[in-house]
Amino acid sequence: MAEHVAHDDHSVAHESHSTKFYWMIGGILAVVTALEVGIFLVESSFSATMFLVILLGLALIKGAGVIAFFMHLRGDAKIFQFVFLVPLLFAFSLCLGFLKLFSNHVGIAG
Amino acid sequence: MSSSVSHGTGEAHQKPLLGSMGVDSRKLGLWAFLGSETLFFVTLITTHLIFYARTKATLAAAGTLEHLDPRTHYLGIELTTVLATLLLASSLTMVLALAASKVKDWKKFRVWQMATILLGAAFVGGQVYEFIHLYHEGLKLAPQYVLEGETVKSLYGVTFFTMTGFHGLHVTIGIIWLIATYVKVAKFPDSPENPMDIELAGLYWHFVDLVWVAIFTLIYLI
Amino acid sequence: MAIAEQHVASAHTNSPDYEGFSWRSWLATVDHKKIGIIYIVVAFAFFVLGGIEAVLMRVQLGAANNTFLTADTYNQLFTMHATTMIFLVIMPMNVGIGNYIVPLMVGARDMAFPRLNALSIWLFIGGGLLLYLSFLTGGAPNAGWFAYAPLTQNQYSPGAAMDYWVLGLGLTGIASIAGGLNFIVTVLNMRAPGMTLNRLPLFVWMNLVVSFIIIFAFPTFTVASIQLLFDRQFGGAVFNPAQGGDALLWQHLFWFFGHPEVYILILPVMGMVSEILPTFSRKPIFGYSFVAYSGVAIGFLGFIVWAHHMFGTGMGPMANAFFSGASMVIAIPTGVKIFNWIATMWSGDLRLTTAMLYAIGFISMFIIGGISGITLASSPIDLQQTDSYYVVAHLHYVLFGGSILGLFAGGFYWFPKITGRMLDDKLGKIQFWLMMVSFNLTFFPMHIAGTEGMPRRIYTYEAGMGWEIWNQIETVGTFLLALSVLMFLYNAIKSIRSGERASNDPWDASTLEWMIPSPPPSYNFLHVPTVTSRRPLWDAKYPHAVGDEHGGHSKPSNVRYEYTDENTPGAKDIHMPTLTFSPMWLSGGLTIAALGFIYINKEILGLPEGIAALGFIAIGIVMVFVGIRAWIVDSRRDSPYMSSHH
Amino acid sequence: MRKGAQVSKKRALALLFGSMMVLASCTNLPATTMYTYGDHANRILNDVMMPVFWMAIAVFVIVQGALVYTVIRFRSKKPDAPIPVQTHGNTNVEIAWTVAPAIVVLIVTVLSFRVQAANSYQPPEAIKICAVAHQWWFEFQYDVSNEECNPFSGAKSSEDALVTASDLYIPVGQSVQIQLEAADVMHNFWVPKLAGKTYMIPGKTNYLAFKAEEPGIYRAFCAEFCGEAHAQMRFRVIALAPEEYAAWKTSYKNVPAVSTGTVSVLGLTGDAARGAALFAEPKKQCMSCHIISGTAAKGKIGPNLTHYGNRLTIAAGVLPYSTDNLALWMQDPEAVKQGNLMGRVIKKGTLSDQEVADLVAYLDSMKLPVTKPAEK
Ligand code: HEA
Ligand code: HEA
Ligand code: HEC
Ligand code: CUA
Ligand SMILES: [Cu+2]
Repeated sequence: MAEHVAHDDHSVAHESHSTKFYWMIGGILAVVTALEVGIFLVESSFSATMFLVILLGLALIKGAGVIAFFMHLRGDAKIFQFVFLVPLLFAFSLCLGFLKLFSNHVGIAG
Repeated sequence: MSSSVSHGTGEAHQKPLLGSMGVDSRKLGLWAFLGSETLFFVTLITTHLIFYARTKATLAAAGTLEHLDPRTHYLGIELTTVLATLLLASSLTMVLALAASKVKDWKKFRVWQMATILLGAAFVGGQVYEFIHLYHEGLKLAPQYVLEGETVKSLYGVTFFTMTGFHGLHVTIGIIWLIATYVKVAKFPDSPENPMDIELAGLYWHFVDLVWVAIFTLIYLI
Repeated sequence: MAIAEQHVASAHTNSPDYEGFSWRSWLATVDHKKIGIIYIVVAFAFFVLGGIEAVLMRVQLGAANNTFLTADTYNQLFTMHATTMIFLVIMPMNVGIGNYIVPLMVGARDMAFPRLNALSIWLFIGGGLLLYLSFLTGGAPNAGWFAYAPLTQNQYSPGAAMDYWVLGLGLTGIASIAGGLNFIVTVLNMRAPGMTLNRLPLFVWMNLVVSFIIIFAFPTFTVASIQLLFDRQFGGAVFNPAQGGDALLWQHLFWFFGHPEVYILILPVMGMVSEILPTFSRKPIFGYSFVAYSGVAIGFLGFIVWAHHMFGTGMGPMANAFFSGASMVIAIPTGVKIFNWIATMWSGDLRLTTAMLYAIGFISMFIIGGISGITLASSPIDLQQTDSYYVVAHLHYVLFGGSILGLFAGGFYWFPKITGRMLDDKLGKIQFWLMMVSFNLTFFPMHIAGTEGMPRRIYTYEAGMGWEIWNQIETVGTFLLALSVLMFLYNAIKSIRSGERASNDPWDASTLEWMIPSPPPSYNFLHVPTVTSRRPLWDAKYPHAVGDEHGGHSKPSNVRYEYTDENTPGAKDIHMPTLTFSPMWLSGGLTIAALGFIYINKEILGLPEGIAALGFIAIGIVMVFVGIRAWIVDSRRDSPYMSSHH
Repeated sequence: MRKGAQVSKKRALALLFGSMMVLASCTNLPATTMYTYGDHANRILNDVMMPVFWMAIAVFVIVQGALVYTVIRFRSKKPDAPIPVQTHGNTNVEIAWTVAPAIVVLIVTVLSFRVQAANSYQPPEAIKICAVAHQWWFEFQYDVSNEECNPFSGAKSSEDALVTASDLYIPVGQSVQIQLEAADVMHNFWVPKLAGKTYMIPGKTNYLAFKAEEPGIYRAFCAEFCGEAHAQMRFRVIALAPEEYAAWKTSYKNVPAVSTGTVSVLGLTGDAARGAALFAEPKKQCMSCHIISGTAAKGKIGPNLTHYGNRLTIAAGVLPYSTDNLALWMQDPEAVKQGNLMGRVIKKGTLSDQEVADLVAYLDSMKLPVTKPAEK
C-alpha cells in the first residue's frame, strides 16, 4: 500500500476535465453500446468465442470508461483505486472460479 | 448516508475535510462500499449465469427444445438498449452536474441534476414495464417458465428477477439520494460541502450504471 | 503492580466516575468508547447464553443413549450455540475492543463516522434479539450454523425458525459491513500526524485487514441468504434440487464467506497478542513488517480456500487438490507470526501478568488448533475426519483456544484503560490455569472421539463405541470451564466496583492509548499527538532504549502523559458530535420490518397470513423514516454550514 | 519455581493426553479410523494420516517446546531488571522460518495428492451398487442402472429389484463402486474402516470406489447433519466372501415363501400368517409405505422390508435386531427414534399389542440362510 505522509494534499489534486471532454466520453460510450448491439444483431457471422471475446472486450471498455472518467478514478488518490479495484479483482475471480466449479460434475471426492 | 460527520475534531471543520490519507473520509468510505457492492452484484450475476448455462444444457439434452432458450425469448434487446442508453446518458448528465457544481454554476447544476433524476426515473419505469411484460409472458419468480405451451424447469426467472430487482432497488435509492442532494444544495447554496455531497451521490450513481453495463452485456447480449 | 510509577513521579489517576450514569448518555451515544463498551457487555452476555447452550449439550452427551434433551432441542442448541458464539460473541467482542482501542491507538478523537458506528451497534443488538426471539415463537433455528441446503427449504424446515436465522444474521451482517467501512476509513484517514502505515500498531493493522475481509466476504453471504429467503417466502427454489436448484451452490456461497469469516474471528486477536507480548517482554515486536504482512497474506489466502469445507462433496480431484494445497499454504504466514512472537519473548524480561499468561496460552493452544487444521486441509485425511468430532476439536482449539483466550488476554490488558480499575491479577491467574486445564479436558478428547469415528451433530450415541469415556471427560471439563468463566465474571464485577485504580499506563506500554487517563475523557486527546516512531509512548519514556528500529526514530515528539478530564481548560473547545437517537430509530425500524418479513407467508398473532407482516413492515418503515429525518436534523446540528441557516 | 512447577504440570498433562491417544489408537473399536480393512481407508491411514501425524507431533514438540522454553528461561526474575536489549528483527532468521514450514507443507501436499489420486480412481471392473439416502435411512439397490438409481431421473427400477435397507452387502476382495444419491436432503456415506466420507447430494451423483479386504460387519454412519433423526441414521456393511456373496444374491432374489410360524413377544403369541394378512390390509397402511417383494406392498416411502428377518438392526441401526426390539418399534416408532417419518402415522396405540405380535412374527419369518461374518 502506498505510504502517505499524514495531512498532505498531494494526492487529491485530480484534474477536472472540461465539459467537452465528458460529452466526448459519453459519445464514445454510446458508440460502444451501439457497436455491442450491432454485433449482437449479426451474431451469426462470428464464431461463438469470437462473439464472446468481442462483447466482453467492449463491455470492459465501457466499464473502464465509466470508472476512469465519470467516476474520476483515473488520477484520483491511489487509495480509492485500491479499495475499489481489489474487490473488483476478487469479484472477477469469484465469477470465473464458480463458473469453472459448476461447469463439470465429477462426482468423486478423492 | 450522506450526512456522516467526517471528523470528530472541531478544528478540522474550517478546512476541507481531509484526513491522514489526504482524502475525504466519506468519499473513501463510499469507494470501499462500492468495492463491497461489486462482490454483491457479481455474486448475483454469477448465480444467474450458472443457472442459465444449466437451463441451456437441459434444453439441449431434451433434443427438441433448444429453441426455448429463455434469453432469446424473453429478453428482447430493444427495450433494454433503450434502458442502457438512458442510464448511460444519466451518467453523463451526472458528471456534467458535478462539473457545474465545481464552478458554482448552480443553475446548470440544477438542470443536469434534474436531468439525471428524470433519466433514472425513466429507467426504473422501463424496468417496471419490462417486469410486468415478462410476468405476462410466463417468466416469473418461480422455478419454471412457460413457453409455447411447454413448461421448462429452470431457475432463469428466479435469478433474473433477483438480480435485476436488486439493481432496480439500487437505482431507486440512487434517485432518492440525488433528490436529497438536489434539495440540500437548493437549501444551502453556499455550503462548501456541496461539491463533495454531489460527488458522492454521483459516484454511487455511476456505480449503478456500471452494474448495468455488466448486466447488459452478460445477461442480455451473451 | 504499576510498573510505570518509576518514571512518572506521582501516578495521577483521573476519576472514573466523571459523569454519573444516565440512560440517555448510553442509548443516544456516538462516542466510540461507549459504543465499544456496549459491544463488549452485550457480547459477553451472549457468551454466557452460548455457553449455557453448550453446557446443556454436554450434559446430554455425557452418557450414551442419554435422554436429557430431545433430538430437536439438541439440534436447536448446537445451531444457536455456534451462531451465537461466532456472530454474537467473537465478532462483536472484537469489534467492541477495536471500537474502543483503535481510535485511541491511531490518535483519533472518534471513529470516522460516529453515527454510523452507533447504527452498527444497535443493528447488531437488533439482529441478536431477533435471533433469540425465535426461541419464544415456536423453536429456534435447527439446521446448523452453516444451514446446508436443502434442509433449510420449507418442506424440511417448516415454521419460521430459518427465517429468523436469515434475517437476524442479515441485520448483524449490515452492522458488520457498516462497521468494516468505518474501521477502514478510521484507520486510513483519521491517524494522528506522523502515524504512518508503517508505524501503525499491529492491533490496528489486523483490524484494517479484517475490515477489508468483512466488506469483501459478507456480500456473498448476503446474496445467498437473500436467495434462501426468496426460496422460502416466494417459492424461488435456488437451493432446492427437487425443483432444479442446486444444493452445492449454497455451500460454495456460504463458505466463500465462511472461511474468510474464521480469519475475521482470529486476526484481531492475533493483533492483540502482538501488542501484549512486546509490552510484557519489554521489547519491541520481532519483525514488525513480517507480522503485519503475514496478516495481509492470511487475509488474502483466506479467500481462495473456501472449498476445503467441501472435500467430500465430489468436486473432483483437481479442485480438491487446489483447495487442499492453498489451505496448507496458510500455515506459512501463520507460522511466521508464531515464530516472531516467540522471538519477541526471546531474551526479553517477561512479566507474567494474567494478560501475558493468556497471550502465551493463546499461542500454545492455537498451535494445536492450527496443526489439526493442517491435517484437515489434506483432502484425503479430511475425508475421514470431516463431520466427525475431530473437526469439533479443531474448531474449538482455534475458536476458544485461539479467539477466546486471546480475547481474555486483551480483556485483562485493556480492562484498566476501559474501566479505570485493575482486575485482580491473582484471581486472574488462578482462573487462567483453571481455564487452561478445563479447556483441554473439554476439547482435547474430541480429537480422540473423532478419530474413533464419532460423527458430529449427533444428540445421542450407542454405548460400546468407545466414546463414552471421552464424552464424560469432556462434560466434566465443561463444568470446570463454566466455573472459570464465572470466576472471571466475579473478578470483573468486583474490580469495577472496588478494584485498584489504574494509572494512565499501568503496564508500561508503548502505544498512544496509554498516554491518556484511564478511562479516557470523551474527546480522548487534549492535544492530538505527533507520532515519530512505532512505539511513541515508549520512546518518549525511554529515549535511550530505542534500538535500531527500521521504521522509526525517536525524534522528539509531543507524546507525553495527559491528565485531563471534561473540565480541563480547553476541553470544552473540542467539538464532539452530539447525542442522537436516530441510529436507534433506524435499527429498531429495520428490526421490526425484518420481523414482519419473516411472517410474510405465515400466520402470527392469530391474524391471517400477511396482515401482521404488513403491519410490522409498515411500522418498521415509518420508524426508518423517522430515523433518517432525525439523522439529518442531528447531523446538521454538528455542521457549521447548515445550522446557521435556520 | 512455582511457575516451573506449573509448566511441568502442563507437560505431565500433555504426556497423559499423548498416552491416551496412543492407547486409543491401539484399541480396535467398532468405528475407529485407526484400524482399517478397506483399500480406500488403508491408503488414507498408512500413506498420509500416520506420516502427517508424526510430522504434526514433531512440529508440535518443536514449536511448543520453543515456546515453553522461552517463557521459562526469560521470565522476569527481578522486579527492577534493566530493560532488555531492544531487537527489532532479523530478516535472515525470518526468511528461514518462512521456508521451514513451507517444506513441511510441501511434503504433506505431495503425500495428500498421491493418496488422493489413488483414492479417486474408479476401477472399471468394479461392482456397481446404488445407495440412496432418505431421511433417515439408507437404501441399497443392486444391479440397477445409473438412471434407475437417481431419485430425480424419473426412471424406476423394477419392483422386484434386489434392494436392501440399512444393510449393505458387498463381496470381499473386489472393488465396489457405490453410486451415491439422496432423495430429500444432503446425507453423507461413511464406513470408517473401509473408506472416507462422500456426500450424498440431492440432484448430484457422486461415486465412491473401495475394496473390503476381510469379511466382516462394519459400522457405518450418515455423517452429514440431515434433520431431526440424523443421530440415528446408521447402517452396516456386510462384506462376504465372493462365493457367499453370489449365493446371497441368488437366494435373496427368491420371493419370500408364504409365511408361517409363531413367535412370542410382549407375552403374546404372534402368528406370521395373521401378520401377513394384517400387513396386506390397506387400512393398516403398511403397504402404502413399504415394499415386500412378492406381495402387494409397493410403498416407496419407507425401507424395503423384503427378507426382513435377515436384518442386523431395526430402524437404521437404532436397535439390534430381535423380535422384542421389533415389537418396541411397532408399538411406538417415535419413542424408539425421534422424528422418524413412520411415527407420524403409526403412533402409540395405533396397533394393538396382538397386532404388533402378529406383524413381528410375519416380518421375522422372512429369513434366508446367510451366515453372517463377525463384527469388525
Ligand atoms: C478462528 C477460527 C479458525 C482458524 C484460525 C482456522 C484455521 C485453519 N483451519 Fe479451520 N475451521 C474453523 C475455524 C478456524 N480454522 C471452524 C469453525 C471450522 C468448522 C466449521 C464447521 O464445519 O462448523 C473449521 C474447519 C476447517 C476445515 C474443514 C473441516 C471439515 O469440516 O472437514 C479445514 C480443512 O481444511 C480447516 C483448515 C484450517 C487451516 C488449514 C487453518 C490454518 O489457518 C491454520 C494455520 C496455523 C497453523 C498451521 C499453526 C501455526 C503454524 C506453525 C506452528 C508453523 C508450522 C506448521 C506447519 C508446518 C504445519 N478448518
Ligand atoms: C467461539 C466459538 C465457540 C465457543 C467459545 C464454544 C464453546 C463451547 N462449545 Fe462449541 N461450537 C462452536 C463454537 C464455539 N463453541 C461451533 C462453531 C460449533 C459447530 C456447531 C455446528 O455443528 O453447527 C460448536 C459445536 C460444539 C459442540 C458439538 C455439537 C455437535 O456437533 O453435536 C459441542 C459439544 O460438546 C460444543 C461444546 C462447547 C463447550 C462445552 C464450550 C464451552 O467452552 C463453553 C464455556 C462457556 C460457558 C459455560 C459460559 C459461561 C458459564 C457461566 C456464566 C455459568 C453458567 C453456566 C452453567 C449453567 C454451568 N460446541
Ligand atoms: C408414513 C409411512 C409409513 C407407514 C404407514 C408405515 N411405515 Fe414402516 N417405516 C416408514 C419409514 C419412513 C421407516 C424408516 C424409519 C427410519 O428408520 O427413519 C419405516 C420403518 C419400518 C420398519 C423398520 C425398517 C428398518 O429398516 O429397520 C419396519 C419393520 C416397519 N417400518 C414396518 C411397518 C409396518 C408393519 C407398518 C404398518 C403397520 C408400517 N411400517 C407403516 C414409513 C412407514
Ligand atoms: Cu442423513 Cu445425517
Ligand atoms: Cu475454513
